[in-house]
Amino acid sequence: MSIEDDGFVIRSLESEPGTIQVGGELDAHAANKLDDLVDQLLASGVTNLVMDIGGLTFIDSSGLRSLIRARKRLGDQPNAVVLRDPQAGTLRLLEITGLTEQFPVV
Amino acid sequence: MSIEDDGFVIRSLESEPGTIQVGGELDAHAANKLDDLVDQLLASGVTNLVMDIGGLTFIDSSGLRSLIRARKRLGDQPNAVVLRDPQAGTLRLLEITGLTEQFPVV
Amino acid sequence: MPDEVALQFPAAFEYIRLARLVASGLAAQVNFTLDDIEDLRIAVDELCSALVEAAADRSSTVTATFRIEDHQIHMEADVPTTAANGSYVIDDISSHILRAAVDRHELEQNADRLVARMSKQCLTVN
Amino acid sequence: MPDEVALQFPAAFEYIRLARLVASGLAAQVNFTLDDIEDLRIAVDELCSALVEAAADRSSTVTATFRIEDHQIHMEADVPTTAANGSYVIDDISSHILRAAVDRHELEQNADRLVARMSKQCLTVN
Ligand SMILES: Nc1ncnc2c1ncn2[C@@H]1O[C@H](COP(=O)(O)OP(=O)(O)O)[C@@H](O)[C@H]1O
Ligand SMILES: Nc1ncnc2c1ncn2[C@@H]1O[C@H](COP(=O)(O)OP(=O)(O)O)[C@@H](O)[C@H]1O
Repeated sequence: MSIEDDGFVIRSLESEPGTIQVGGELDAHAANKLDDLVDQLLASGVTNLVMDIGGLTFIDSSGLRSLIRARKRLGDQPNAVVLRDPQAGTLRLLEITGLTEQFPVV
Repeated sequence: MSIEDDGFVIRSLESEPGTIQVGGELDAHAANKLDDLVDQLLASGVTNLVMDIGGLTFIDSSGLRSLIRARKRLGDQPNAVVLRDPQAGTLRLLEITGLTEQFPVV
Repeated sequence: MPDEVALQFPAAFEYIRLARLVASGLAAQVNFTLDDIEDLRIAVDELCSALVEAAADRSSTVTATFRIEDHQIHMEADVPTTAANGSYVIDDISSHILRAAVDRHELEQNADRLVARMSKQCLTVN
Repeated sequence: MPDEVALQFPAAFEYIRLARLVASGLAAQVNFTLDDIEDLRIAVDELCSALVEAAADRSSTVTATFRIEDHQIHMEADVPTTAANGSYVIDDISSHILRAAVDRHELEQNADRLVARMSKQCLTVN
């Protein structure tokens, strides 16, 4: 599944179930779409999520809340939601908001 | 001399007197700066202008008027103002406005 | 009522790029093609430049309102100015560009303001 | 009076990127550094998102006004909404981001509208 827009792309990889590629700008509008995709994957039985965010150019508190929401739905286990390839801006935002511990980087 | 901005860059090349590099967006704001630079070069005795516009990403009627103005100041001779490396968008605009003949491409 | 987005800026040429930015941002959001976005950017630029040119000075405010309906984008923009300042006419060069870029455009001098309008039917990608 | 630029858009999340675009376009024009522009983009985004969240529905209009004075950029944004809709509070996450990104920010519920304000001192390049 893939949701695209001029501003962002959110795509679940067929080849790696549970991996979601998120690129572009993850603001409130895009975060709503991400929530929908996460719910679909959870309904299909996925128990861990890998967020492949190397292509993320912007993320705000709505984007972070969307990650927290996904983690909660997966029972808040330590590796419920892991981040692949986060860029400096994203790492800084996690740091500022005290969320670094909750989202291991792989 | 070089006038820069987030939107455009206008630069006269020391190594090639009479050559002006114009990059970015040549709108009315930038065209005013280009007029100033052209006047300086003319005052310094330049008799032909080469507009190196390979890096132009946008040009409007103000930009075209600035080229026409430069040509007039140089006595409207056929090679008064020549264009170096114009991109497709610029060529299309010259075509639409019937100015192709006035600005030879080198 | 369809959504409207409006930008207000001082009647000075350095702000016209913001009008181009908003127009192209809006058009990209509804997936108009790059060619249509490029045409839109230049038409918005030509009309807003005409308004800035016609304004008494930079303390006047240009208001540009964009509206998307189906596959059409409309802009209506204005600036306070009276015909006494000389009724504004678009020159041939700008006219040729506008005719090539959009389906309809006009400038209308009202009692106290100059109004520019344009509409363009656009294609979408995806 | 310093120049002001204002953007009006429907209270819907898909338009917030236009507010980011205008803020960064304006800041780039006065040569603010990329770091400052990035901070500004996120602060504008956080505050405008709060206003959209607080609005009754997308028929409400958000107005964001930007002003640059010396090396400071200010935004004042508002949306019509009453405290009866629940007075809006910025959560911890957004609060942390705003404190890191800008020098001052506030949300103020008036009788008929929620107002957001922010100011940031910026460095320039060149
Ligand atoms: N010159 C104009 N610029 C922008 N919008 C316009 C203009 N003229 C009309 N509109 C708007 O465009 C829509 C279609 O108008 P209409 O006159 O039926 O256009 P047409 O018949 O050429 O497609 C209407 O919503 C109207 O408000
Ligand atoms: N929260 C705010 N957001 C945006 N602009 C503001 C805010 N508070 C004040 N201003 C504007 O900023 C300028 C400086 O205000 P001032 O209260 O003297 O700030 P400070 O003393 O913190 O530098 C004034 O022009 C004022 O209108």
